[in-house]
Amino acid sequence: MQAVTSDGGVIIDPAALSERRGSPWDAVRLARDQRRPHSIELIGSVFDRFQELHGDRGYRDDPAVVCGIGELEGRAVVIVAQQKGASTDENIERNFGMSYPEGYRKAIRMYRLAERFRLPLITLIDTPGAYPGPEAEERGQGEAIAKSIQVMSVLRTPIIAVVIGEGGSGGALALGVGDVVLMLENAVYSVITPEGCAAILFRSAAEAERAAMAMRPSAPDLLALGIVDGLVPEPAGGAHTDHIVMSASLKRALVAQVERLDRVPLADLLSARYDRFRAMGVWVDPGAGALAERSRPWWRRMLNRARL
Amino acid sequence: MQAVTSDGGVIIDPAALSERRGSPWDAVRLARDQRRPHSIELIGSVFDRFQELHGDRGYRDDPAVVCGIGELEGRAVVIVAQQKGASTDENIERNFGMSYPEGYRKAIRMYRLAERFRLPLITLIDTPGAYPGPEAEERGQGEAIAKSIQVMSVLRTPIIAVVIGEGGSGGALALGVGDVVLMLENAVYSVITPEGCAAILFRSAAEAERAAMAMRPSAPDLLALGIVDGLVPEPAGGAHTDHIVMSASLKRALVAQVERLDRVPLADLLSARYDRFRAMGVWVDPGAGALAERSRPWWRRMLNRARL
Amino acid sequence: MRLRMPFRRGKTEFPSHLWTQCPNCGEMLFNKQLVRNLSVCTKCEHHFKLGARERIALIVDSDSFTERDATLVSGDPLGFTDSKAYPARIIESQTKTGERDAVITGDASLGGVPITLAVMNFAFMGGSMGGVVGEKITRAAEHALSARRPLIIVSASGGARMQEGTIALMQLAKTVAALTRLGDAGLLFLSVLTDPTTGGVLASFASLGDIILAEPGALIGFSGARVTSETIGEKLPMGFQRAEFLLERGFVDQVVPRAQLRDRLAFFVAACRLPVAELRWGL
Amino acid sequence: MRLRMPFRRGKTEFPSHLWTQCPNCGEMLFNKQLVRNLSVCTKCEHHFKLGARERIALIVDSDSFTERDATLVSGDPLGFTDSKAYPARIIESQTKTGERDAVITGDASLGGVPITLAVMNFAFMGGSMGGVVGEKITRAAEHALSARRPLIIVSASGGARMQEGTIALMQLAKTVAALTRLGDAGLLFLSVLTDPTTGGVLASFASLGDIILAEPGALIGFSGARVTSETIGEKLPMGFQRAEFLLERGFVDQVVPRAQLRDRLAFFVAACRLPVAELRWGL
Ligand SMILES: [Zn+2]
Ligand SMILES: [Zn+2]
Repeated sequence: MQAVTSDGGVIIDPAALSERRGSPWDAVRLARDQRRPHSIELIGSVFDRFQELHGDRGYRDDPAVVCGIGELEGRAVVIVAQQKGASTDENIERNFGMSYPEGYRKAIRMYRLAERFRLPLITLIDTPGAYPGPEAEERGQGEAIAKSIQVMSVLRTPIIAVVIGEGGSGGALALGVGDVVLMLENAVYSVITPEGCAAILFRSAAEAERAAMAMRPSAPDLLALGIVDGLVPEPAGGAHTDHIVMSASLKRALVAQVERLDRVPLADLLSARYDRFRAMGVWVDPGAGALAERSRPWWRRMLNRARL
Repeated sequence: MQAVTSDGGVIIDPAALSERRGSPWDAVRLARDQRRPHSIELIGSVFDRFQELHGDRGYRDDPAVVCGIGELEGRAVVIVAQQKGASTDENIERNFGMSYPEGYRKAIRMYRLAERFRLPLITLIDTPGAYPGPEAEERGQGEAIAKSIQVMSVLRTPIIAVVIGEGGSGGALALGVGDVVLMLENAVYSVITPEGCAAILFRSAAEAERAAMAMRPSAPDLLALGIVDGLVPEPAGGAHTDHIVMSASLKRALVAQVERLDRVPLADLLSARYDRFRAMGVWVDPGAGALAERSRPWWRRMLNRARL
Repeated sequence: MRLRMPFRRGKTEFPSHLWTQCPNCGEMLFNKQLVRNLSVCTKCEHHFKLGARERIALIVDSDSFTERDATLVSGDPLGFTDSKAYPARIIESQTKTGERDAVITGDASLGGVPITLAVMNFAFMGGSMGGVVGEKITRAAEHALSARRPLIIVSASGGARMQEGTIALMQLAKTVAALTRLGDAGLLFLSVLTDPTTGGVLASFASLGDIILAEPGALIGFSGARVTSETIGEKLPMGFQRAEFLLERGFVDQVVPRAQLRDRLAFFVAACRLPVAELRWGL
Repeated sequence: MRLRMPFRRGKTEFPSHLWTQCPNCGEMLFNKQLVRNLSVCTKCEHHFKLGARERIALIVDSDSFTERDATLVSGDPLGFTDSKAYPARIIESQTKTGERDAVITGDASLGGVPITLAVMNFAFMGGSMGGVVGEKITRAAEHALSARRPLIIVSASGGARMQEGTIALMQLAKTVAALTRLGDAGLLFLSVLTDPTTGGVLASFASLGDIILAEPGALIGFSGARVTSETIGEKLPMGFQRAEFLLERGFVDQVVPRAQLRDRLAFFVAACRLPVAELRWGL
């Protein structure tokens, strides 16, 4: 936590991170470490008086998604989080953090609750991906993720998304359309699991390590690519070595971001959120006569404005 | 069809109906007559180029509810209808017109489609009630009906609801929150089936006839009570005796109502819809010092205004 | 129709016996102790039905409740008669319960926050919703809207009141419309489902809470379990239509033991308050 | 990165053989007749995959299509290499298909109504969505919004393009946000799902059509059937993830045979047009 930091201890300068990095595959293994603090534990230590809310009002309460209202330094917020287990039993109960469609539909209900009362929305992302079983397909896994992304993209309240462990594919992005998107320092966030990528592109799941190298899912890389806006520092040995320090670090980051976003007028917030994701993607347009420029990272503009 | 009529041949004066009435029980039997034209047939003859749309985007396409877009004299409208069968086979396929929650959720999706493109919404009601099976309960029959009522109550497009046969309980009202609510002359609309009422209050389902007498579910009674705004005339022997004449009568009524509602500004429409249902209910308030007055039937005010 | 009858307030569910047997575990419970335990069985935690006045006392800050629309009584729009005329049934229920109809509404404070409250009374004609319940709930919602207060409705109802026919059915639309305006203005609606909440009440306002709480073991369903069972010709699974079943199925946010209900409601009321500057019609 | 290569337009799926065997019924089909039948098997009505240019010709009024953003080509943000470097794969696909990436966008008219259209090309790297597809779809939606046109997207995709890593994943959010603005302004978005529509495309814009049509037999699902099958260790039921299955499950409005697609789209485009006076931002 000695790195260059902005408010709330969030690391926003990729350069400050160069000497701290292991390999992408180390990052994947660390992000999946079962000893890391998971959502329920973090919620318990970061928020006061958390009250869990249940159900999608349509089919089932999905235990892989934990939602509710809590207080962050006295400010009521809505929390939507993916829950992996810290044990095999809990993993079975929580389906290893893989939601069914009803999990995303529960999340959507909470988004709307946050919107109605202008409670800041905080999402904690930690999933290998959306559950790929046939029942999930039957109930519309694709539709549920799409709708969750859609509702977040125009939600009329501030959103802070944090990848706390494994951010797997569309199942993670369904909670990830934030005004600010943070990652814990050792979290990963990828379009497909390294194993999945390896199976398809490298013709062998055993090549997961090479796939991880190629996909660059680690937090420092994603900060450098502008996919995330900042990293939440972990204790020196990783989050699993000191849950208390990790919680304090996360809390400091969230408090700072909520305070910052609270100052942004809603219309600005929505247009900045649109611009944030609008700017993502790398392409060139020879027809337009010039290389398209990568737009300036969104968080820099946001930080500047919010500081005025 | 010799009765006093307003535009579109809709009967709005209960006095004009006195000599036309059978007993309430006759009305119930007639409304359930399997030979009556059902929704799909009426849709086919009233609307041009009907295209059915399917699915609730969450669980299942419910065949007891038929929805789509069609043209009414060249004007695109959204149609949401309950479908009973004209045969035993069709009744089994359509679950006797009794929807599951996903039927109401499909309806809600269509309401929102109508709203987005300001297409007038026309609902055709014909159901013994919402399906009372355990799977329907598990998927939230109560919630689905409540939500359907809610979405209709603030939907930003004109709504015309028509009870074409049996309007059974909350399962019917879920499609019944209209700016104008019509009934075919021999349709019924009740809070519970006469059989259900008899079983509870008269301690015997065999007393359904007495229960029907007591509940007054027939169209003329409901017109007199101000529950519905007008009756669509049926052929002399009843709708089942001449489907073609029946369709023409319904079409004339719908065309007239769509034209009328098209002239009402949206804000007025919404406040009139609120007032329409707000006025329903009979109570006295001795504490308020005077008998509460039944408010003037809503449709009279509406008709007067729209004619200006 | 002026009512002249001795209104008896504050009746409990266990007025005349020293002991009550728990219908769930069979334990014989000393009434005084049962009441002290909020009418919850001390052995198995079975939640007995609670009268509306007791419920209000349980929820709101003490002595903060002011009743509204207390004098509304039902009309008889259909001249309805089964084995008895509807007006006679009403008077019978009024005499039995000491209340004029199946819901009590009013203002109160909860954890110091001004709220509007509606509590249904199952003892009055099975908590059925006719014109009076519909009007009082609607007025409560409209009042909450104009006074910018959160609304709590505690439901206990067998459904719509058959004796008012299709007019009773229309109360579903009437109440829902009023509550929808409340919600669109950014005001909280907390729905509390108690034993039983069924039929037209579940199919209208009770299902539309921003947050829905239920009491342990409460029967909650659209169709009566008897009807459902007859429909499939089979016995229903254990716990079918109970609060815990609905929690699992995603229709209830929390199942809250009675002793924790006040604090839970107070938390949500305090948390879900739109900043005053943003109160408005429509989001 | 300037591209210099022979762009070959108008290639069909059956360029070099006189006969093609139907993978569904085994019938040997004469290619000329197959193309004349819109690449639908004359015996069993199996719908062969259709190239993007053929699809456009099939849908829009003849000669009405004007391509937009035709020159956009992909960057290589990660320096991605598997057995081959990503830029080399792109060039390979460009050479094979004669297209620059996996989607073609542009303006056209349909039944005389001006529309904007985006058609994906499965032949180009499995129709995968990277930065170019995301940008072109987003631009198409933004253009449709400013020009007040309905938008039709014909999907055919295996999902997000792995070679662009997490940036590819972000295209889901980017495209959805643009389409949501379109819808909030009261403009129609028709989504057409063709064989196959899976992964990140199904989990974003493809699922969000106001009306969703699918071609008969099209494979439509979030997870690959192989993954799903491995997850449960069992074989999947017949028809799993096919268009007809999704229709029954409520996720598709209609399954439309290819020969009827144009008329069907024209009907919806004509019907779902918000009166000009009411076009606005936000409902
Ligand atoms: Zn007990
Ligand atoms: Zn074939």
